[in-house]
Amino acid sequence: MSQLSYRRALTQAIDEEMARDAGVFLIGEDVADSGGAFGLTRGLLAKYGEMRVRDTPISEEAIVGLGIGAAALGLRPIVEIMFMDFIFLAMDQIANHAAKMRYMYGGQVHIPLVVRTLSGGGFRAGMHHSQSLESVFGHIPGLKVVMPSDAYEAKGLLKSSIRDPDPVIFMEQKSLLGAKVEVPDNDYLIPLGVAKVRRTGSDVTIVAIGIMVSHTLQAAEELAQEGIEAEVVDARTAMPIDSDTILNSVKKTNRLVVAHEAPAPFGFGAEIAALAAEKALYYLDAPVIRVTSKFTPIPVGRSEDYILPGKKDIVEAVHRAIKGG
Amino acid sequence: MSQLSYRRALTQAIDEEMARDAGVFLIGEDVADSGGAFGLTRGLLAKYGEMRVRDTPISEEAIVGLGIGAAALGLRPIVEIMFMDFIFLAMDQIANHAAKMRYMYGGQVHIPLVVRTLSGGGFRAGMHHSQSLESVFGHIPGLKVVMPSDAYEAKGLLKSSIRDPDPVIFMEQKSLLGAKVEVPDNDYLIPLGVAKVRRTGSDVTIVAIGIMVSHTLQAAEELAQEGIEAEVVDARTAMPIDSDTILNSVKKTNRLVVAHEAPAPFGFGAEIAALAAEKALYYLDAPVIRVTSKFTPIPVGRSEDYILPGKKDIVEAVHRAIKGG
Amino acid sequence: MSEIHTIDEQMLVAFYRNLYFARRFEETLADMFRRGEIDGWLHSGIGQELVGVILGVTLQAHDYIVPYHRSKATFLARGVPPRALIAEILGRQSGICGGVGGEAHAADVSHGIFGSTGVIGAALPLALGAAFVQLYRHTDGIAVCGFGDGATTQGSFHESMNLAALWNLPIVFICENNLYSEMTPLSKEMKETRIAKKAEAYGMPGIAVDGYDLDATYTVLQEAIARARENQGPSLIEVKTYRWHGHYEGDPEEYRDKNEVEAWRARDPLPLLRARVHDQGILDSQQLLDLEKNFEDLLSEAVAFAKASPYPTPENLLSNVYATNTSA
Amino acid sequence: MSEIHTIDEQMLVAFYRNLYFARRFEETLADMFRRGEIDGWLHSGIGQELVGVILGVTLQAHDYIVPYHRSKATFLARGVPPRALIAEILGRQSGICGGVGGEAHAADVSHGIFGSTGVIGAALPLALGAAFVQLYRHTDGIAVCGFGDGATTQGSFHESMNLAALWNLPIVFICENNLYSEMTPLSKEMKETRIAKKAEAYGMPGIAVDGYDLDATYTVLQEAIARARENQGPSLIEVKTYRWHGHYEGDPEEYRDKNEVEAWRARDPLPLLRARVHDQGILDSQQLLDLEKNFEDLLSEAVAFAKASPYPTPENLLSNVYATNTSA
Ligand SMILES: Cc1ncc(C[n+]2csc(CCOP(=O)(O)OP(=O)(O)O)c2C)c(N)n1
Ligand SMILES: Cc1ncc(C[n+]2csc(CCOP(=O)(O)OP(=O)(O)O)c2C)c(N)n1
Ligand SMILES: [Mg+2]
Ligand SMILES: [Mg+2]
Repeated sequence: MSQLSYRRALTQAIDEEMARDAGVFLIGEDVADSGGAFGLTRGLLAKYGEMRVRDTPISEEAIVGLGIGAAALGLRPIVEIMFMDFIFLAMDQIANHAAKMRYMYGGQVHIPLVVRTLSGGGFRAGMHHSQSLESVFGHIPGLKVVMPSDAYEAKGLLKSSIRDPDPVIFMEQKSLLGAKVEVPDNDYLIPLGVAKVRRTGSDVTIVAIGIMVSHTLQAAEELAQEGIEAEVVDARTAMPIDSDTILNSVKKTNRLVVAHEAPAPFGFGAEIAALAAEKALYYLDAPVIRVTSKFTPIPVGRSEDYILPGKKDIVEAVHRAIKGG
Repeated sequence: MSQLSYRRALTQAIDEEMARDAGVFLIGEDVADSGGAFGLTRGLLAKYGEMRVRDTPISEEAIVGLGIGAAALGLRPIVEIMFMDFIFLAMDQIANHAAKMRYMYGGQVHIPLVVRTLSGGGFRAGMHHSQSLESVFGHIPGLKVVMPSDAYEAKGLLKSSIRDPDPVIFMEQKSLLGAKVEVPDNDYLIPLGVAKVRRTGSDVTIVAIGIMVSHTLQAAEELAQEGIEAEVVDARTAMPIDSDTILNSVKKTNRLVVAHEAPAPFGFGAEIAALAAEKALYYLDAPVIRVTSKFTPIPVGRSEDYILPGKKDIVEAVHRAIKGG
Repeated sequence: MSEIHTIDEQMLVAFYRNLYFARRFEETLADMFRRGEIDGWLHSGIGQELVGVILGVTLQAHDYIVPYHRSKATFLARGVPPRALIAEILGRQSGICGGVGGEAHAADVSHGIFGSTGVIGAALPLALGAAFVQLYRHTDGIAVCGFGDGATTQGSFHESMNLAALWNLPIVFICENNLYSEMTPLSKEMKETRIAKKAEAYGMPGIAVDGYDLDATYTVLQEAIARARENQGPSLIEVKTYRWHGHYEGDPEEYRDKNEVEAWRARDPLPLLRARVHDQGILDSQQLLDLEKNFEDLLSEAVAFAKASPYPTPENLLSNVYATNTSA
Repeated sequence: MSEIHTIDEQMLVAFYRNLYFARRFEETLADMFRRGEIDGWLHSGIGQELVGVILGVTLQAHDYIVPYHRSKATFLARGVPPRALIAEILGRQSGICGGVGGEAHAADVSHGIFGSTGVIGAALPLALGAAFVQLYRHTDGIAVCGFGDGATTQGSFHESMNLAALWNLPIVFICENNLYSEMTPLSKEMKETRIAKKAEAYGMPGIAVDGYDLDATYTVLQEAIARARENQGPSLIEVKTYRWHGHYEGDPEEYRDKNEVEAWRARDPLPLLRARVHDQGILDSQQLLDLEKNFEDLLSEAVAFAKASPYPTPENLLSNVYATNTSA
């Protein structure tokens, strides 16, 4: 057990899985020689060689397609898309092929593909380097979507994603790269589709995902000082959704706030609010509140701070939820 | 006023707008010489010539990009993507460029682009020719998403979409192509973002979109015979969402069912349910129920009938809503 | 292309058998479609069977084929049971994909066939994966990827050709250039219509061949396959061919001249090959008739089997979305 | 390329002024970045200014440029006010995009500059639109689209080149081949590294030129521009050039040899051009110094202006998502 950054936890997860399974390989732009645009894959080329760690041209569609084909035929590819915003270039391969291939071939193949990609704000690099697109992928049957909220989660979830038989969109939270927590040096897995109660509380449930989990935990501390005890659920995966854990918490606290970095319409919060309205309506004592980015593209520079949600927004949302609307 | 098919209403809308505005042009695969894979653009080449009605190679990304560029610089392109499933190939152009360009250039440009595309089931052609992707586009700030529910709607909404200064994803409902209703021969517009109450009722609100509107209207007739009066709201556009009309209806009937053809998670129903849970919670007497396709790719052939939702599912959902869960 | 490779007797018979059967298979399906016995669409490969036959017969069992979308001939020549292929096209449980994929999305991984898709152009990146797997596993297997002229204007064609050449993947790209993309003639798809020439942009050999000339096509394919197998790199083969039927069955075909269709039909490789097998004394008339009769029986049996097969059950239709038991 | 076009004195001065200023502009930004005065990233175009300068100076007002992503030189040479460009890069309200787009997404449609994007390769389809508008309106205007070597492996490159040639669009594609795509050398991007040659696949002329040779580059560009303007069709120009700084400011540059950088720096076209303007007696030393001094003042003023400008307000940041007053 040692303090490890999110960045290094990711490297460690890939490293361990590559050591464990000779079918795991990694391709992407600048992942090999230079160890990744953000150093996430440093050292892997030297350790595993050119067949298993490969730089690619800028051809998002082809490299994801290659990954799908290789996955269908028995390997375990990890394809890096440098920024999630560029994943749209591979959208047909992901949404029409990775997601549907197992189904359309009647179960003849698995697609144990991981598409790793940096998502969210934090680099202040604007609309083409900052998006969080979990709900776009969560809507497509056949895909799983993972958003680790700290280094511990990152390692355990990435290892599970690599071993998973289904295609996983793995969203690495840009603004967490440097953040450290205790991370076991050994092998451990965190199952996909199981949310985690990060803090118990009785007054309100806050379901958060990705980077919003840390903001939420901080908000919860602040709220506790006012005497409001929030239960914080880290959803971990946007698909599958662990509705049991979420609904049980809502049934206990009778209030629900959902926090994510993507914009509200058709977002993760919509789905969670809908779940509650469908399956826990009679338990809700107050309107469900969504804490999200504003419904705009993400501007460059410090302007992003205004558009993206933060601790303050969560605190305010809880106040509204407690007041009842 | 005459009985017109959905198909011909679309042709008429394009024709009238091309006659009205010399900046309107139409490109797509097989739209010119052969009048469209489904005859939707028949006659337009002869009338408007090769500069304004053009066949393209199979290059979805390039033709949408061309449309965005031309729109930004003052023309009014209509780009046809033969089946909505192929729109993923142009996803970067649509989601990163059409949607964001006005914002990222600080308002210097408009993007009066219409991407017309056939969506939904009905041809039994399987997972790559049947999807409804409104929520994927509705989630991206900057886009509008239109889903006309009959021929009258199709003409008025398409004309508005063509005149609209913003990029519009216009989803033509495949299974309605042959369906006829009364359609005025003259010029009329239906504003984007204004839902329409298609039937009034006091017992339950059913918000439906696209093809599900007709199923819903039929379901409502059936329900009326049991003495259940459903209010049917045709949402018309998945973005913008006319929350006033929807919420007013919910506040009146105190029950909400949402019906769409896409799968549930992160779908249109999630957003409407979330709206209700946020803004009309205290009016809800029963859980919100979503009527959607099953969460699978769409199989070929008649198997699609099992996966896609229909009248029966709506009737059942209303029964559940009336019973209160 | 160097000199023409000789086709031995055994292979000649195999080609004939498979070409004949593929043709009758296509005709049978077209008839069924006309009679309303097929849901959705049918895209006939009639007139274009030869390439698929050569590939199916000559490739090795551990090679992968990502099939050209009309190429039922490939499936059959690779040994996919006709009954299971028809059942798939009819959307029946006993189909090779359990009746869920249908004509456009049929695959049979046990016969090395995979990567079919309803999205034109999307097959090429998938095929890279198949070739990469061969490389990764140090096999001498290869991947073959078929597609039409229309696919060559997709971005995926470019990215895939580039990556295949750059990584020296063991793959053969086979473009069946039938002069049309749906209703659009080649001249409206691209200015440079010599598709084989496009390979130069990637540092890859590109060879055009008359797809109605068995010996030439066989030779070109064998050389490209050998190149890939010996790790000398990928190739692009442009096979000039023609579809006799419309883009889909029922296509009014207003966009082309009947004479053009007739000119190609007149060059049909099937009777030529039959005559050759006969004239070379490999099979006599009676043997040919027996063989053909056998195939008719096989076909009738396959159709009957498929028609009698049940449609997928709700349980079938809810399976295989995920490998794990995930529900949304 | 036919014979070298002569650059007249006036144009030579214009080139010098703009090249000098572009260089100083780049240097100033790099310094500011080092001092932490710029949020996000900075992608220096230092060493590659010449092409952008030639384009900015020689294109007509009604031509459109979709700029190469490092080409601040294009913006300046086209007349975009330096203060407004710096303000944009600093994310200020007074920037050309109101401070919302920033370096990577800056455009100034009033100066015919549009289509910049943070997505490599996405500019090309957008540029088709600009060329199409010229055709549609029967102007003699053209579109020019700049991009790097890295963009040529994107599907969008292929689709755009094909469509431009097929439709005979008035466009010039300019690939600034600086031998790297981020940290990846050309040889790992593509097997066929002669980018100009790729034009043949589209039936389009492709010409490579030394981007540090003013006369050669000028000539090649003028010919391609004239071709497009006279409706003779698009061209692809491969400009061989080099970036002196890292991919982004702060890049450790472990992937390349210092000597390679030095070799290119030694060929810097700026002092050569200065000497030429001087030696031809167009401007004397004092005039050159005055001019350079003026630019320093202009730059200081521009920086001061930008720094003093406010950031966008919440109201600004919520505007322009839609042209109509739509709220989600
Ligand atoms: C991405 C995409 N765009 C459009 C279509 C519709 N479509 C189906 S087949 C076809 C033509 C394909 O032409 P080609 O590749 O030459 O093959 P052919 O049908 O001639 O054998 C088109 C445009 C599609 N299936 N996928
Ligand atoms: C679609 C996409 N993929 C990856 C990136 C990350 N990226 C930014 S610049 C760059 C290299 C571009 O190389 P090139 O086109 O040669 O231009 P250069 O930077 O060398 O001028 C990459 C890979 C991106 N911006 N967009
Ligand atoms: Mg074809
Ligand atoms: Mg470069």
